[in-house]
Amino acid sequence: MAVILKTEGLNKVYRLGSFTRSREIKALNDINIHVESDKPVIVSVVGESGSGKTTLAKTLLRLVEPSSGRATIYDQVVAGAGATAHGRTFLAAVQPIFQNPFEAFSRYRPVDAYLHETATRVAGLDRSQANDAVAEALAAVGLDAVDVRGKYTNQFSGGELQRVSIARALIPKPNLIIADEPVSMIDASRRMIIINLFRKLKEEAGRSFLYITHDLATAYYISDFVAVMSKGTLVEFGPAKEVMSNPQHSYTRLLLDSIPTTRTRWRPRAAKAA
Amino acid sequence: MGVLQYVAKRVGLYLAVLFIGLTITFFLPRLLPTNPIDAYISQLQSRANGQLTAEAIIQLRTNLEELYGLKGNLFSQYLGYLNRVIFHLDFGPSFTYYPTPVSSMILTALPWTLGLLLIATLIAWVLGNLVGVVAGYFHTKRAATVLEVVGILLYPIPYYILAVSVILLLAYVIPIFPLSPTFPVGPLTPALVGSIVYNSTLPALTLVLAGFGWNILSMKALAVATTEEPYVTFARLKGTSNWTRMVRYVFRNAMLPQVTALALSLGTVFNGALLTEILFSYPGVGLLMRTAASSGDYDVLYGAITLSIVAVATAGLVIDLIYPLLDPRIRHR
Amino acid sequence: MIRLNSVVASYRTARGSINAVDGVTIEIPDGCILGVAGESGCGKSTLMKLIYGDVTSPMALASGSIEYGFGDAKGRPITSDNIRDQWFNRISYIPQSSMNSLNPVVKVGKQFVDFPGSDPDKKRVLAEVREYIGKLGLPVETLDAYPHQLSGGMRQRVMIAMATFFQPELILADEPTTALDVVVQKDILLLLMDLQEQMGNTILLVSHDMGVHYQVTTRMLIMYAAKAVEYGDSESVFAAPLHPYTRMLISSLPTIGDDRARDGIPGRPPSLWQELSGCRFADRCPLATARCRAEEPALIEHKPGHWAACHYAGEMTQRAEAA
Amino acid sequence: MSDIRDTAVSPADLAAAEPAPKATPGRRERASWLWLLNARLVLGLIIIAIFLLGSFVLPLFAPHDPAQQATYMKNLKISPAHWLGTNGLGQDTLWYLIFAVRNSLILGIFVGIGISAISTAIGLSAGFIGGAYERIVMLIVDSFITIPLLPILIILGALIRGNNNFFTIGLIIVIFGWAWNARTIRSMVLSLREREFINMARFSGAGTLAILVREIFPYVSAYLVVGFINTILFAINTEATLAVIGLSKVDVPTLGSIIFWALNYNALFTGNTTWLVAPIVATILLFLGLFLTSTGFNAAFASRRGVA
Repeated sequence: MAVILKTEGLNKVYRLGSFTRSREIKALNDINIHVESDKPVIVSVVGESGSGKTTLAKTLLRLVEPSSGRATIYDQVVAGAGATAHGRTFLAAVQPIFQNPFEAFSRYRPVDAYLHETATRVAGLDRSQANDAVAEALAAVGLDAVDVRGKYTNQFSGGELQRVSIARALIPKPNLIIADEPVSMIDASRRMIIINLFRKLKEEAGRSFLYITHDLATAYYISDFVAVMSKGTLVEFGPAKEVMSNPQHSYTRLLLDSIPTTRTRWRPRAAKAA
Repeated sequence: MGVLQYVAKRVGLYLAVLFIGLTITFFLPRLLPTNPIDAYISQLQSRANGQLTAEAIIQLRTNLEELYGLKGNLFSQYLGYLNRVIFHLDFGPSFTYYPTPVSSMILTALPWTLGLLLIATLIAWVLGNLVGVVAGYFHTKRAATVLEVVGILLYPIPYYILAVSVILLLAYVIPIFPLSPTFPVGPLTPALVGSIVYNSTLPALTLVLAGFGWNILSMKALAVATTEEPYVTFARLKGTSNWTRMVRYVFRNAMLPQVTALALSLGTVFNGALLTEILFSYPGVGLLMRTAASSGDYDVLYGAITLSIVAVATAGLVIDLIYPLLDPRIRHR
Repeated sequence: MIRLNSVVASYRTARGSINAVDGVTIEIPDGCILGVAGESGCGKSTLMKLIYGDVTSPMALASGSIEYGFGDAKGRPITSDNIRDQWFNRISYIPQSSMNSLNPVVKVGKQFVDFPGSDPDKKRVLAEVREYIGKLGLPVETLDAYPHQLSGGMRQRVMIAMATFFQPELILADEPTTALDVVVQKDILLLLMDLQEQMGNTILLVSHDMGVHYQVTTRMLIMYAAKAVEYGDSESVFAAPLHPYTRMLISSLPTIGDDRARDGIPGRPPSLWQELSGCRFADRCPLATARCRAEEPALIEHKPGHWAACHYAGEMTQRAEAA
Repeated sequence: MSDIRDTAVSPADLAAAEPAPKATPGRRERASWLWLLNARLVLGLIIIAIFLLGSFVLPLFAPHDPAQQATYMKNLKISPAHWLGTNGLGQDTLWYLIFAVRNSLILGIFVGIGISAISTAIGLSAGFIGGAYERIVMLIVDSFITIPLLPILIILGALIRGNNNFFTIGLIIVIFGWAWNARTIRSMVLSLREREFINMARFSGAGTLAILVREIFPYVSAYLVVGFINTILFAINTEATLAVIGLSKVDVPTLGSIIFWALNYNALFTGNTTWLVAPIVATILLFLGLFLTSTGFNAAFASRRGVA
C-alpha cells in the first residue's frame, strides 16, 4: 500500500493590510489528508470559491509556500519543511493541468514545443526517444502527433487543447497529476470527454489524479476519494460514493442539496394543463 | 484602513524622491572635474583685471570654500548641506548678485513658474480628457477620428517647436502678442495683473497645446477600453442616455488612471515649463536657472534645481492624495 | 403571447455576413419561464439580444418580425422598432457577469434611478426601492454601499431588484447565475421563480446548465448552430426528448447517485461560414441518414405542445416508449 | 509613451461559432506578415524612410561642410543655388538642415539603443525577480521619473561646457532617460509573471533564463520596438531642448542648434523666416513619422495578440 498523498498540519496564512492593523486570512487551516492505495486513484477536492481548494493545489505544486506543515506524494516530501524532492525529481513526481487551456500555452510558441521540452528536460529522454514519448502521450489522449506539430493555440478548440495539456503532463509518468478545475472552461456537453479520459488514464496508464472542482457531479462520477473544503478547512473526507450518498457534515449536505440536478425538483410542479 | 495605507505608501515615496533628488544635486557637481571655486576665482580675476596677488587668491579660496560649505571631507559637507537646505532653506549667497541669498531669489521666481505651470497643465488636462472621452466613447463614428487626429498631430510636437511656432504665428505673422514679452513688477493693481496675463498668454498657450495632445490620446484609449466594460453595457441596456453613460460611467472611471498619469508626468511637464520660460524670457525659475548657468552662478543653479525637485514632488504628492477622494474602492476598504 | 416569425439575425464582418440566428418561429405563452439552452455559439445570446431589441451593428435583424403581445402605457402595440423605449419599463434584462455590471465608483442607490424610464421624483422612487429590496433579502444599507462592498450573491440580488422593481411584462436573464457558487445560485434561482409567480410575467432564461433549466423553466427551447431544434413544455422535453441532440445534452450530465456511463457529444458544431445543407447536427448525430444530410428538417409539432426539427423525431418517441 | 491599443470588438456568438479551421498551413505564414499592414504604420515608415535616406545619403554630395560659417552671402533668398536660401551665418540653410537631421537621428538611435538595453534589463529583472530588489529598483525608477531632467542637464551643460561633445550629451540622456521604459516593461513583466504558461514552462523543465527569453520576451518584444522609437523621439527632443537654450554643443548642426542660431541671430527681425520655418516643419514631420510608426506598431501588435 503506497502513500499516494499525505498532508500533515498544512497551513497557509495571508497577511493583509499594513503593519499597523493587519487582517489574517487562513487560506489553509490545518489540512490533514491521508490517501493510501496499492493501485492508482483519483482524489477530488470539492468546495466553493474561496474554500482553499486551489491554494491546496498550488501548495502541492510548490507554486505557493505553506506557512507550516508538510505534504508528501508517494515517498517524497514535496512541500513544506524538509522537502526532499527538488528540481527534476519534483517535476517527475508532480505535474499540473491548468484551468484555462488557452492560457496554459504561450501564444507565440507552437504547442508541441512544451511536450518536447517536458520529454527531454523532465523525462530526460534523448531526441528520438522524446519524439516517440510525445507521439505516445498524444495517442493516449486520442490525438495524432501530426495534428499538433507546429500548431499555435488559436488553431485548437478548448477541448483539444486541454487534451494536449494532459498529454504533456503524462510524458514524465508522474506519481500524481494535479488538475485544477480542468473542465470548467469547456462546454458542458463536451466535459465528459475529458472526465472519461482521466478515468481511462487512471485504469490504463496507471496515473493518479488530484481533481480540484466546484462541480460535485463530475467528482462523484470519477473519483475514488473526495475531500470537501469550506473556508480553508477540510470538513469531510472519505470514499466518494459514501461521502456523496450519505454525507456526515452539514456543509456537505448543503452543497449536495444545492446542485440543480435533473432528478428531483426543488419545487414540485402544479399539474400543468396539457 | 485602505486610505491610511495608500497615503503612507505615497508619502514614503515622496520622501525617498526628495532624498534622492537632494543627493543627486549634491554629488553631481562634486563628481565633475571642474571645481566651482576655480571658476569663481577666474571670474574675480578677470573682473579685477589681474591685480589679485597670490595670497589674496589663497585667502579668497578659503573663505569661498567656507561660504559655500566646501570644507572637510565629502560626507561632512553632505550632512552640512542637508542640514542647511532642509532646516534653513539656505543655499548660500548668489555669486553674481552678492549678497542676496539664493533662496529669496528663487522664492520670488517660483510662484511665477508654479502659477504658469499649474494653470496651463490643469487646462490641458481638463480639455484634453474631455475631448479624449468624446473621441473614445464615439470611437466607432467618423467624427470622433477627427478629434483623435488633432491629438496625433499635437502630441509629437516638442515644447521648443511649439514655443517657436507660437511666437512665429501669434507674435510675428499675426502680431497680436508682443514678440519679446515684458513682465512689469510691483503692487498687484488690476492693470498690472492684466498686462501680466496678456504677456503670459503665449507661454501658457504653448504649455496647454503641449499637454493637450497627450491627454486626448491617452484618454481616448482608456475610454475605448472602459466603454466595453460590463457596467457600461448594462447601463446602455437600462436605457440610460448617451450623456449619462459617457460622463457618469465612462469618464468617472477612465479619469482615475489619468489622475495618476498626471502626477507622474509632472517631471516632464516641468521641463517643458522651464524651456518655455527661457524662450519667452518669462521671469520664472527656468530663466533664473538659465542666467545662473551662463553666468556661472552655481549656487543659484543648485538652489533652483533643489527647489524645483521639491515643488514637482510636492505637486505630485498633492495630486496623488486627491486620488482616494475620487476612487471609493480605496476609501472604503 | 410573444410571437417570433422566422426571425433571422445576421452579423456583418470583414469576411462577409453570417446568420447567428437562422429563421426561428415560436410562440411564447404569457406567464411562463422559457429556458433557452445549447452549446456556446449556438445563437442563444443573439436571440436574447434580438428579443430585447439590443440590435446594434455589426448585428442586424435581417428578416422576420417579433410581436410582443403587450402594449405600452398608452396601449399602443410594441414591436421590435419601439421596444427600446420600453427598456426597464415593460421589459428588463439581467446580465451575466454580475461581478462588475454595476458602476464601481457610484453608490448602488444612485444606479437604481439613473435611467430615464424612472419617475423624475427620484426621492420618492428611492424610498419605494428601499422598501422593495427588503423583500428580496437585501439589507437597507445596500443602497448606500458601493458595489465592491457587496458579495457576488448580493450584487446579483441588486440586479434582480433593478430588473423587477418596475413590474416589467418580460424579463430576459442571460446566464444570471453562472458566476455564482452553487449554494448562492439556488437562492437566486428560487427568488426568480417566486418573483415570476407573484408578478405572473414572462422570464426568458439562458443557461448552459441543463440542471438549472430542469429546476426553473416551464418551457424549453433548444438551439443548435443558429437553428431551433426543439421547443416544448419542460416536463415532456426532459421526460421524452424528441431531438437526438437534446437527448445527448441531457444524458451528458453526470448525476449524483447515478452510476450509468456518461459520454460527451463528440465533434464540434459546424462553422456558420460554410454553406450548410440538411440537418446541421447530422455530422454528430448517431441516427444520421442520407436524408438528414440532404433535406433540412422543419420544426414540426410531433406531440401536442412539443416541437422538434428532426426527420426521425416521431420514431424517437416510439423507440423511447418501447425502451 | 503609454501603450495605446485599438481593441477589435468581436461578438461572443460570432467568435465561438467560428472554430479555427483544422489544418490550413498557409494561414499562419500569411497571417504573420499581414498583421504588419495598417495605415498609420505605413505612413510613419514612409516618412522615416525619407528622413533616414535623405539625411544619410545626401551629405555625401554636400559641396561644403555646412557648419563652416560665412561660405556664402548672409540671408540670401530662396534660389536655385540655395533651395532654402542662406542663414544669418552665411551657411546654406538646406544643407545645414540635412546635416542637422542626420546628427539628431544618429544621437537618437545611439541613445535609443542605450536606453532600450538598460531599461529592458532593469525592467525585466525587477518585474521577474520581484521582492525587495523590485521595491528598491522601483523607488529609484519613480524618483527618476518624478525628478525633472532638464535642470540636471542644465547643471551638467554649464559645468562641462568646455569639453562636452556629442558623445557626452548622449551619455547623459541615457543615464537619466531610461526610467519611463523600465517602468512600463516592469509592469508588463509583472502581469506576465502571473500568467499560466509561465508555470507550464516551469513544469516543462524550463529554467529562469529560458522562461525570460522564450516565454516573456516575445510578449515584451512588441513593446521594445515601440519603446525604442519613443526613445529616439525623447532623445532628439531632449538634445534639441538643450541646444535651443545653448547648453549643448551648438556648433554641431542638430535640430536644436539650428533653432538656437536662428533665434540668436533673430531670424525674425532680419525677415529670414525660412531659416526658422524650415527646421520647424522638418522637426514636426520627423516626430510625426516616428510617432505614427510607434503607434502603428502598437496597433499591429495588439491586433496580432488578439483582443487581449
